[in-house]
Amino acid sequence: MSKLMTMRDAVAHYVPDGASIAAGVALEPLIPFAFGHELIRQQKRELTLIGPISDMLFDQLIGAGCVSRIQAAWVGNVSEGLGHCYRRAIEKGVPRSLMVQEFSNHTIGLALLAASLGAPFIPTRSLLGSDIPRQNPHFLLSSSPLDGSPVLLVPALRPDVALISVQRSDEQGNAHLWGNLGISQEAMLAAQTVILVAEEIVAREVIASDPNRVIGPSYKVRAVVHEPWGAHPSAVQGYYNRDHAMFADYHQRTRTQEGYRAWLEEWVLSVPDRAAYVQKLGQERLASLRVREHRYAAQVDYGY
Amino acid sequence: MSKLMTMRDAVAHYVPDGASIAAGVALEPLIPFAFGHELIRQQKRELTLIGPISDMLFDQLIGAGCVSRIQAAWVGNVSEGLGHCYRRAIEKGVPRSLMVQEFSNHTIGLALLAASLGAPFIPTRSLLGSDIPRQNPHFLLSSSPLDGSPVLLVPALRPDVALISVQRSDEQGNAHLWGNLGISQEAMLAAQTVILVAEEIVAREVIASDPNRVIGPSYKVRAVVHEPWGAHPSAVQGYYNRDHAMFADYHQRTRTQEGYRAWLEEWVLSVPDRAAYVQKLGQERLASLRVREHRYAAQVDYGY
Amino acid sequence: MPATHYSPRELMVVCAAREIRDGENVFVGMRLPLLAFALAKRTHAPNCIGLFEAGIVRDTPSSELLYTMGDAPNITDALWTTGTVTLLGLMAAGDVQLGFIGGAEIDRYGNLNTSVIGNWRDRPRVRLPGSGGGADIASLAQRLAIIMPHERHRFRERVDFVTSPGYGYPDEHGPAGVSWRKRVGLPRGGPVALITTMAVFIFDPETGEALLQSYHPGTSIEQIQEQTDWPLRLAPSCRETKPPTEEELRLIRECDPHGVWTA
Amino acid sequence: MPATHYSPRELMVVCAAREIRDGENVFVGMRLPLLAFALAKRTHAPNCIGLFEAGIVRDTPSSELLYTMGDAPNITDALWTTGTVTLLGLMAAGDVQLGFIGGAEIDRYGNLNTSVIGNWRDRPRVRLPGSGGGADIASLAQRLAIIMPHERHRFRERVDFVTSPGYGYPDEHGPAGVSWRKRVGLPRGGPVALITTMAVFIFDPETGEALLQSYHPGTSIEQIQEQTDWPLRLAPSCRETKPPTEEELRLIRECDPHGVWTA
Repeated sequence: MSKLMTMRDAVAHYVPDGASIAAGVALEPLIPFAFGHELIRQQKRELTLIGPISDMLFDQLIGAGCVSRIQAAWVGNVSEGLGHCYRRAIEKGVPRSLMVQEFSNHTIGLALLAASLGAPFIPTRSLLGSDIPRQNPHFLLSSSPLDGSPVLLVPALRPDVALISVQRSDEQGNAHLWGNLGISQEAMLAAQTVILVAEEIVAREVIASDPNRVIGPSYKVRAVVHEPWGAHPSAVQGYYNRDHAMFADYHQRTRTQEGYRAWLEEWVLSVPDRAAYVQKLGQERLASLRVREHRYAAQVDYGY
Repeated sequence: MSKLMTMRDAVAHYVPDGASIAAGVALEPLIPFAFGHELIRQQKRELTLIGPISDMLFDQLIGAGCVSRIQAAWVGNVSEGLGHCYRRAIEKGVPRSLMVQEFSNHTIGLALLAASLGAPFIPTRSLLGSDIPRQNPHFLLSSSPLDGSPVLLVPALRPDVALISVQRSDEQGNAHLWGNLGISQEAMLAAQTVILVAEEIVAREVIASDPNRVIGPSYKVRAVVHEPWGAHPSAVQGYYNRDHAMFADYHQRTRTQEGYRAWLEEWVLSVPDRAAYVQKLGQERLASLRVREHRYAAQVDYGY
Repeated sequence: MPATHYSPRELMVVCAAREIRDGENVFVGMRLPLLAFALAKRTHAPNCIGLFEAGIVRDTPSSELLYTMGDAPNITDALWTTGTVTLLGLMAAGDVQLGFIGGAEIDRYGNLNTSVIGNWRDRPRVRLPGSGGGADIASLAQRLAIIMPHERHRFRERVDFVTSPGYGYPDEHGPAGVSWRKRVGLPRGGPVALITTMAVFIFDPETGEALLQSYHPGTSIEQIQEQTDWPLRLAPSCRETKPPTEEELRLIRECDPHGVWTA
Repeated sequence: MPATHYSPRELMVVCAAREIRDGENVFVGMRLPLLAFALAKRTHAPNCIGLFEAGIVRDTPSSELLYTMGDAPNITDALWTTGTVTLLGLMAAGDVQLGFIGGAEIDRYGNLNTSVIGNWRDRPRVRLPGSGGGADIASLAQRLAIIMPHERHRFRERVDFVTSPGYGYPDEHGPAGVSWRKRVGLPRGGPVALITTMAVFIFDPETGEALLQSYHPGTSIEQIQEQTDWPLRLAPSCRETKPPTEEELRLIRECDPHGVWTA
């Protein structure tokens, strides 16, 4: 029973307005820009975005007015700095105001981990003394029943949807992820619904040949989207490198709301899907980003 | 700086009497029998053994009088049933009495996970209504500060030593483990000291070619022991199969304390080290256990 | 066509397989449940998924008979091989519809003992291996099926030690049953079937009591009562257990041709 | 031999490298600390280990300049690539001796703000990106080194929002400093160095206050005071910052030949 579908269909079927979505969970690589751009084209509204460091994707979705709430550790542009759309939303309510619940990378991961373990919360000593727990009502300052010492309780966070980007998947959603993992597994296991985006679709036997490399159980996956270059301009280990220039260009052009609208028109609204986006990038740019040197993992024998 | 040493030296240097030791943490495969037998030969005493299902190894150590406390989910012989030495120790105090703190597979894993996260405890709904939390003072029945519902708090457990068995390691303790993982990673990350036992020693480049397959940080490893067949009669995926007959034979012969002593003399005390043990097994037996069909994992490219 | 020659354990495998519904995530134990999973998969539940506490998820039965769940053939063709905590965590989160366990002792409320017989505070009469993952499965699976040999010393009015909670006991706060599980904080679950060498029981969720649902061909309610240390209550529909079909037996024997688990 | 021509950022890299001791596990951030790690590794601390919150452990610097810690070259030759929670968990457990972070604002007690300037409850003046892993590193590393451009609007008497806790503030229960960290429940740590474009500060663990330890060649205590919104306190040994050696500069420029981070 194949779960393959287009990004358009996956977003239309599995991302309702108002959904909470974990995305960009591998940190800087494997950011699902193709997914984000489709959310914008379908004018999804009132979304909650959940993530660790969120490099540029969250800023784009905020600028497009899709988002009402952020539960994340960082919103900006990792190699460039501030996120201008994020700033405009918070400082000026443009294009709309935003509720921010600030986390750190560890605590957003713990919140998803707790959900993945069916644990109501996980206690940590991180962020004690920080203002973050005062700002974010998701947290509860408490004391350990073991010795009375202060602890921060991080309640479980269960996203409606997790968008998991991988290198390769079979049609059922059994998938291999390698390189940076970030909080991909925690997000997948915590979510109600999983949408997988893969650079390559492969036979089930390829995945089953190395079950330790599988990122999570395919029974959670509702849609498998085959989307080559789906993470551009972020990197996919073994497939393509980060397009630093695109991050710099976005940063420059989106200093004003008008600049952002023009950028959006050029790279999202006037582009029907990722195939068209890839064509727009052009062969030369794609070639400059492709893997220059292959580095294969040492052989592993599962025989018996 | 190589950390290679013999099992004899690793046990002598890093396992003092009274130590708490996590072992057999991959569940049924990769059980460190070579390590256990060396503990017996060096007459280690007052050990605490920590583990999930512990297939036969814990029973052997208990029979030899090395153990004063068990913190585990299961002590016996997985394919055969009860552990006779365990029974004699608990029921008759032979060769000595034993304190048992009973866990389940999930809660022993959570206790190690909590330690690996620096969390004082992790709450769970498992074992509520079971007598295990009444028997084991490690647990604390409490209520969730979020909603007042009952929770079982599983405090962090930090073993003095974790014995981690792997297929291959470099001399610094960077190691690949595949197949069953069990709670190997949690144990390694939770422990103060890690002793690695590897079927093969390989170049650092082999390990670094696939960093996602590494089981944990080598900075925690104090000793790397190269011990081919070190997990026999348990299995090592890709190297050899489980020697079911040895488990059956042990079960039969150890029904009496005298039978156990004879078994111990034959397979442990009269055998100076694992190399001699392997020789004693004989070529025919070894051949019958070796991998018959290789099954290699699909290629993975870390290139860029 | 119902078969006429089969072992009690083969019938138990068939009864266990009947508890599996198509598309379910099933926490598979070793031995009989493993065969039940293989049987269900090839008959009425082709889309069920098997989970093993060693950290394994499979959608096909292993191609070879297993002695332990960690045997190498159980990794081959697995969909996912992860850590034990991760896998049991998914069960804690509610992802497992059905779990199988066994036990050394059971009582009328489906509470299981695999820890100690006799006084657990002092020197007990028999030290059993302990919970393993059993107590977790009994706590966390949406439904629990129990498989046991039916002998009077195992079927007790009250077990000496509750390793794996069933429906608890009546106490000053209320009855046993689903309400007891709620009281102690268990998130869901409870036994739905007790499959023995003689019979199949279901459970009354209100009182938590085991109800005799069917007696295996060749046994009688009287014989079952003799081997049960509590006064039997019968389910309204109590009748003889439906025997295996020839096809079911054929499939079981394909999986266990030498009768290692089913002889 | 001390060098004479170097950029302020090159000096900062050298100062940062001096905080790293041999054999330590260092939580490396991006940009300058990354260069400091590479420099320390090749000089006085050949056995230090670098950890990255993306989930990476390395014992060699990346062979190429990184724009983000998740860039592919940072995975190549890594000793371990795991999940973020696992890696930060090890820091929570105490495994990280030294962490580096930056910030938009800092105050005299080493508290850092990377979240909001202005009123965080209502519409703030500037929304900054947030903590990332910064607050975790500040909370959990054994020692913290902070790297910042030295500008008066960033060096404030009190930050608007404490993203990453330093030594807190004096309150009715006691002073700032190590005792404040104990009071709020932080397990260890606190800033030991603040490296700026103009100076290096250390911290008084008793009061939590930044003490001017050294001023960079070409600056003066007066100029530093001008760019600092609290009255400077000097460390007893306050003196000019030791400049980089030619060898140190050579190594830095090998790592960043085009001055991407150090120009």
